Amino acid sequence: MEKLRERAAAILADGTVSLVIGYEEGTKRPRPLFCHDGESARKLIFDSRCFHNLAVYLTKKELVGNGRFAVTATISTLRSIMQLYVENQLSEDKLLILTVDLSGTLREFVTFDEISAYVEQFELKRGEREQEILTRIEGMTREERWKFWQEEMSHCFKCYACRSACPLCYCTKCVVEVNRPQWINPWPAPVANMEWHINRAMHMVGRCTACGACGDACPVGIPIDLITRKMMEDMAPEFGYIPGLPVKKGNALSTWKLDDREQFIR
Amino acid sequence: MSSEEIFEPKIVAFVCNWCTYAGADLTGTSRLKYATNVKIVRFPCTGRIDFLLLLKSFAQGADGIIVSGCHPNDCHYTSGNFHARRRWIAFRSILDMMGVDVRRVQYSWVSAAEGSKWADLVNNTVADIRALGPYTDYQKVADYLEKEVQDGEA
Amino acid sequence: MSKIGVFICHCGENISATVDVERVAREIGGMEGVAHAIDYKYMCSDPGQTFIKEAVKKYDLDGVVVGACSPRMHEPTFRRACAEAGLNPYLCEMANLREHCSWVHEKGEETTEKAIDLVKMLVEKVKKNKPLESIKVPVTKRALVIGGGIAGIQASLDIANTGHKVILIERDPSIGGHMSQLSETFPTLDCSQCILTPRMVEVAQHPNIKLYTYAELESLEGFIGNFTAKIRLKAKSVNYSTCTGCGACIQKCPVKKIPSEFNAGLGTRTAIYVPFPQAVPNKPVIDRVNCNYYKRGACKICEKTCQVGSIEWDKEDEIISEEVGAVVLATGFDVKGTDFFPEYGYGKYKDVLTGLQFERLASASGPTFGEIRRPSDGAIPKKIVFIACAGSRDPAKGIPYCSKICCMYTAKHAMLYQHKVHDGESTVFYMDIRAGGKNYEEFVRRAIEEDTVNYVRGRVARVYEKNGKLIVKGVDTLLGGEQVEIEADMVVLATAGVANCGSEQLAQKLHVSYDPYHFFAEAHPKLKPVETNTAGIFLAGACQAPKDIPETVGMASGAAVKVAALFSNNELVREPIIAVVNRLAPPLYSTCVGCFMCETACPYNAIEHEEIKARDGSLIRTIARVNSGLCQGCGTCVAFCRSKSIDIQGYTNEQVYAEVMSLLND
Amino acid sequence: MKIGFYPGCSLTGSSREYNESVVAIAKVLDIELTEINDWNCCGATAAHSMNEELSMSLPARIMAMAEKQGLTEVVVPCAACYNRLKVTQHDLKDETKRKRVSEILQLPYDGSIEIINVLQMLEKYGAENIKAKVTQPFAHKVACYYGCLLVRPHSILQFDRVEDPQSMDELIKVVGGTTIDWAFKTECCGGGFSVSRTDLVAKLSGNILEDAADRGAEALIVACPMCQSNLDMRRGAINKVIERPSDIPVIYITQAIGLALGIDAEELGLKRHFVTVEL
Repeated sequence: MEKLRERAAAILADGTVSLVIGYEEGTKRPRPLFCHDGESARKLIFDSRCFHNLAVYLTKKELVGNGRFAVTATISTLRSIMQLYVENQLSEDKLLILTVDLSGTLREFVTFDEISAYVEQFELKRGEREQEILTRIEGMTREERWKFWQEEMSHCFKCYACRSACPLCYCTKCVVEVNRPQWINPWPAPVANMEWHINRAMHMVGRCTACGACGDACPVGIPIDLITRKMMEDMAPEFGYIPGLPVKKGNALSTWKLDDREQFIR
Repeated sequence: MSSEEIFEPKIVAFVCNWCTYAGADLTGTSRLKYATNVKIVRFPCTGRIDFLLLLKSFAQGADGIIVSGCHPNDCHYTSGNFHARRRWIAFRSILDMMGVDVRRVQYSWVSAAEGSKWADLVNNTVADIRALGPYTDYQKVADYLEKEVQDGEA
Repeated sequence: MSKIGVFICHCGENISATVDVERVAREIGGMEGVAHAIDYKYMCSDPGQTFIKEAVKKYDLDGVVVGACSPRMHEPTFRRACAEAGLNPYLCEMANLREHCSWVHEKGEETTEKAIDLVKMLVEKVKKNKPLESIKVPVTKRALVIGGGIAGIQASLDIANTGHKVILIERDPSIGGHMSQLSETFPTLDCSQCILTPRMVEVAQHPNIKLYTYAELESLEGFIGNFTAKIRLKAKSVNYSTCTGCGACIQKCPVKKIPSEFNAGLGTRTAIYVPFPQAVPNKPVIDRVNCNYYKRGACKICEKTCQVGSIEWDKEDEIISEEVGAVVLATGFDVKGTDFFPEYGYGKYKDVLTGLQFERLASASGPTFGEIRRPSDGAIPKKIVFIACAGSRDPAKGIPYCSKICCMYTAKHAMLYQHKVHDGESTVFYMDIRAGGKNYEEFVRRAIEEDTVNYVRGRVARVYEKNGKLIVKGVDTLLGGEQVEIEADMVVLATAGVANCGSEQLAQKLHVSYDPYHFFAEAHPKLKPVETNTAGIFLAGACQAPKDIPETVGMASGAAVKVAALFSNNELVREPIIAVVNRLAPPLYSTCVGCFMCETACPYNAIEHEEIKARDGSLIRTIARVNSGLCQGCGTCVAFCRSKSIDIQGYTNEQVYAEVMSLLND
Repeated sequence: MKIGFYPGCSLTGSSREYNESVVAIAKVLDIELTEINDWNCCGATAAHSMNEELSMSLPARIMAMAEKQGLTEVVVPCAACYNRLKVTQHDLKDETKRKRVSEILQLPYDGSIEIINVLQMLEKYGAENIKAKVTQPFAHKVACYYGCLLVRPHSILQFDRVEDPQSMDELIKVVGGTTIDWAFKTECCGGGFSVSRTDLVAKLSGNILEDAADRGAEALIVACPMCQSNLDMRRGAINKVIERPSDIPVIYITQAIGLALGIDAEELGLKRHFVTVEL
């Protein structure tokens, strides 16, 4: 961790980067920290309690500016960064990634391939919570699932925290703000909520890296991260990719195979 | 509706211009008869069909949906239907996860030469949806504000 | 508020018999935004169209819906009518009341109600329609012809003679292709080279034709009227501008034992070589694989013999770029080798030949100067067996199709043999004789009757060598399946015609589709035999399927006419049914965030990167842009775009959304 | 190596030596053969020329029994049995046929068992491993004769090159022999006509024998009891019809390998042949 601080301070000092995004101690738990000088870099921490997906800030021009900047990345953040590379939202020459691996040594990445090589070793597994809820849902009949989600959705008041927290929801104009036509009504209402979350999942096909940020962000605790999570788990084998490991060319929906399997087309 | 009178489902068909639309034309020229419940919306290609349209259809009271285009390898645009196929694979699994009744969406490949297949597809789908009954689950929650806006627009 | 005109057609009785057209017109008339609604017996008739034109003017309509037959039938008609009345044609839509309603339902309430719904749907759509201008793309009036066989030669000459420039590229050191290898041609038995070589020379001398031999297509970018072709000029190692083609180097080259491609492996050639005496251009290339210098770094005898110092040892492949407006694919075909046939000896018997090899034996310019002699011992075969359908029409061999030319050339071979070896005995094993074509059947009859060729209807099960003879075991199905065994001196297999090697890769470079056998696919089996699915790329000759010379030449001329027709316009006009990325005022510029998922999705590589720059030239954002020339309007990108930033004209989100809503709203 | 074993009728009768040699070399190569319990006739030519259901049910029962026994792979030395089992397995991919057959058998059948012939078994076992165990190289120039049933129909059996198979030649080379390149590898020997039309068999087998002899083969190597008996037992009749009567022996591939492995002729059943074997 010390090394991390030193390195951060150093690159800020010698002007390699103009900004380092990382974590600092918060009142309850670590919170994001934006260091513009070596001074603030001393506050940097990086441990297992740091779970905010900082990748969400990287696409915000007003925050990162036009210069080169650095970010301290967790595995989830790394996954997101890879996907953002794929979607041309980040350029390798603008970004320097710092992380501390399990052995406690400081590692740095720049390119997609470097990250990929590192992230590969970490398999994306269901946590206890996910396991518990998903097995419950998977055990339900269709009607029960419908009831389950209706109940959950009835709490959603469309604060769009899920959207803001998601590193991959970087559109300047979200579909709910498109009004010609108004595909999905922005206000909270049963069908509108349903449509919003189905739409989110569809937009995440082949993109979501299951960082769980959306779920953490939801103020009323709807397990929305599991919709995308489940989708991702189901699609991975279908389209032959590794969950949470983005591929450089083409996402699952914008590409296809001659022998894509399906049993429902008559 | 009282139980004894038979239920006439509302079904929208999203079809591509080159295969299924032409196929349905052939059904006509060959004077094959089918149920009036299905109404066709014409698209250049199945690749164009937005999943949101399917959602909106249910919200607007459709009891069933048909999505049909060119057989694999026959796509006028070479690969639109392959893209569509992937989209539907994903969409279907998400709908299922959310508890939406995926049996109400019938996907199919109907070529420009399969006039009779189109007639059968329509009749079978109508029968299936009739068996499933109206999709009140979804319509119940379809929200009133939206309706108002719709009427306002129309 | 919109002013839509609605016109319901009776189509004689076709619609009115089952649909209450008056009611449809009446109810639609009451619809919001509908200014005028009538029904009429024949809308497509002159008076019918006049109704529309007058209404457009009278009510100053801003949209028209015609409820009649399928738009696939009369959309152009009614759009033209609207255009003539001064209404943008793309503000006219059709409701399909015939094929999709009156013809498929019984007379009754529901049928009429469905008709009303269908018209309503289109009215709602038209309300959202926008005037569109058809797209114009410029045309580069130069053609690229790939392949210098008879197909490529014919196409090049025809195009060049219409006054347009042609670039002809050929993989081999000389043009001429398979036809130049043939001895005589059916059904006239005139010498192949005698009729071909003048054409080859004409190509070389034609002011409008630029010929690149020993060259291959590297890549093709762009779209109809605007292609950029990258061509690889393989290093010839000989400077053609100084080389006089004297041939001294060829005489002196020490490497003499290379099997000659031109002689189908029967003759030999040197390492520095001209494929055949009548080659065009008649100048040598060095085959670097076999040349001593390139193999061992020593020799250079050719250099010493060359009076004009034309040898260029360290010349490298060169890649040039040419702008063309159209491409003709004329890459021809290939034939299966004898090694494809285990039952006929897996190619291990010297005297089992392919038809093409026999052509070389029979050809005056061939390895035996036209004498039929056994490759094994040079003896003249007294008994010869021809096996038709060797591979062709044999699903087990993966070639279920008929190679078409074999019946004829086999008859020709037998005939030539009888003419050259008078005491010879020739037998043809065949499945059927397919001699469709002018004077073809007569030709085969001549072989059988005048030249006494013995035709046996049956397959050959096996050919094997025994004390210097080739034992041919077959069956005569016309004599009650009796087994036939012939001790032959030579066996000629009419091996199947197959797609040329590399055709699959070439097809992928050009984005043209190909069939399971890797022959290039025509756009329509009946009505578009020379077009491909990619606009601006045409087919000529056997690269589409095996065919004989007359057919090939005909097809080549056909392709040439297509090219000429394309070149007769300065610009191409296309339907504006294409995708567009929205553009907005700064600071947004567009809702496109440039994730370029559309780029990977597009089947036509029509998505380009557009850089939005500030006044000072600094890059603000990169967003997607649609190349209107490439876009074919499938709309796949539209369904992908998460922010709905890309939309397709004619089927916009607003239009389809309105349609769906109107259908279900009640 | 453990593997299921279906001898079939011939191997218990007319071609006992085939059975003996298979068992003998299996012992030396320590391949453990587990014979299928209560196996029955495969139906041979008779069944499938008369009654489809019967022709499928008989082999199906054999395989069902093997499944019941928990076998996953079964070696079938007799080419005819091998062919019948494979073909049945192929036919029973059809749902309705499979249903029908299992109701006839009153046995579950899922067709998962892998059916292989002796050559495949030895290939699996590995050329190197065989080579390692060779004590007296089989130094002879022989003609490998495959016959029809081992390689046809290729679409179903998917075994070797149908017109010019090589697997047996390879094995012979492995044990130190040389093989001739000849034309009759897969020509018919007359098969089931052995009894009813001996004249035909004499003619067909004659062609085979003659070509092999003419090309200097010291022996014919076979992997099919029917071919063996026709070429061996019918030698008298054959020699009457061919120009140059021949006394070259006809032995099983397993016998040839057995000799190379140093197993004695008696144990390999080489004394049972009609044409004396001196190799």
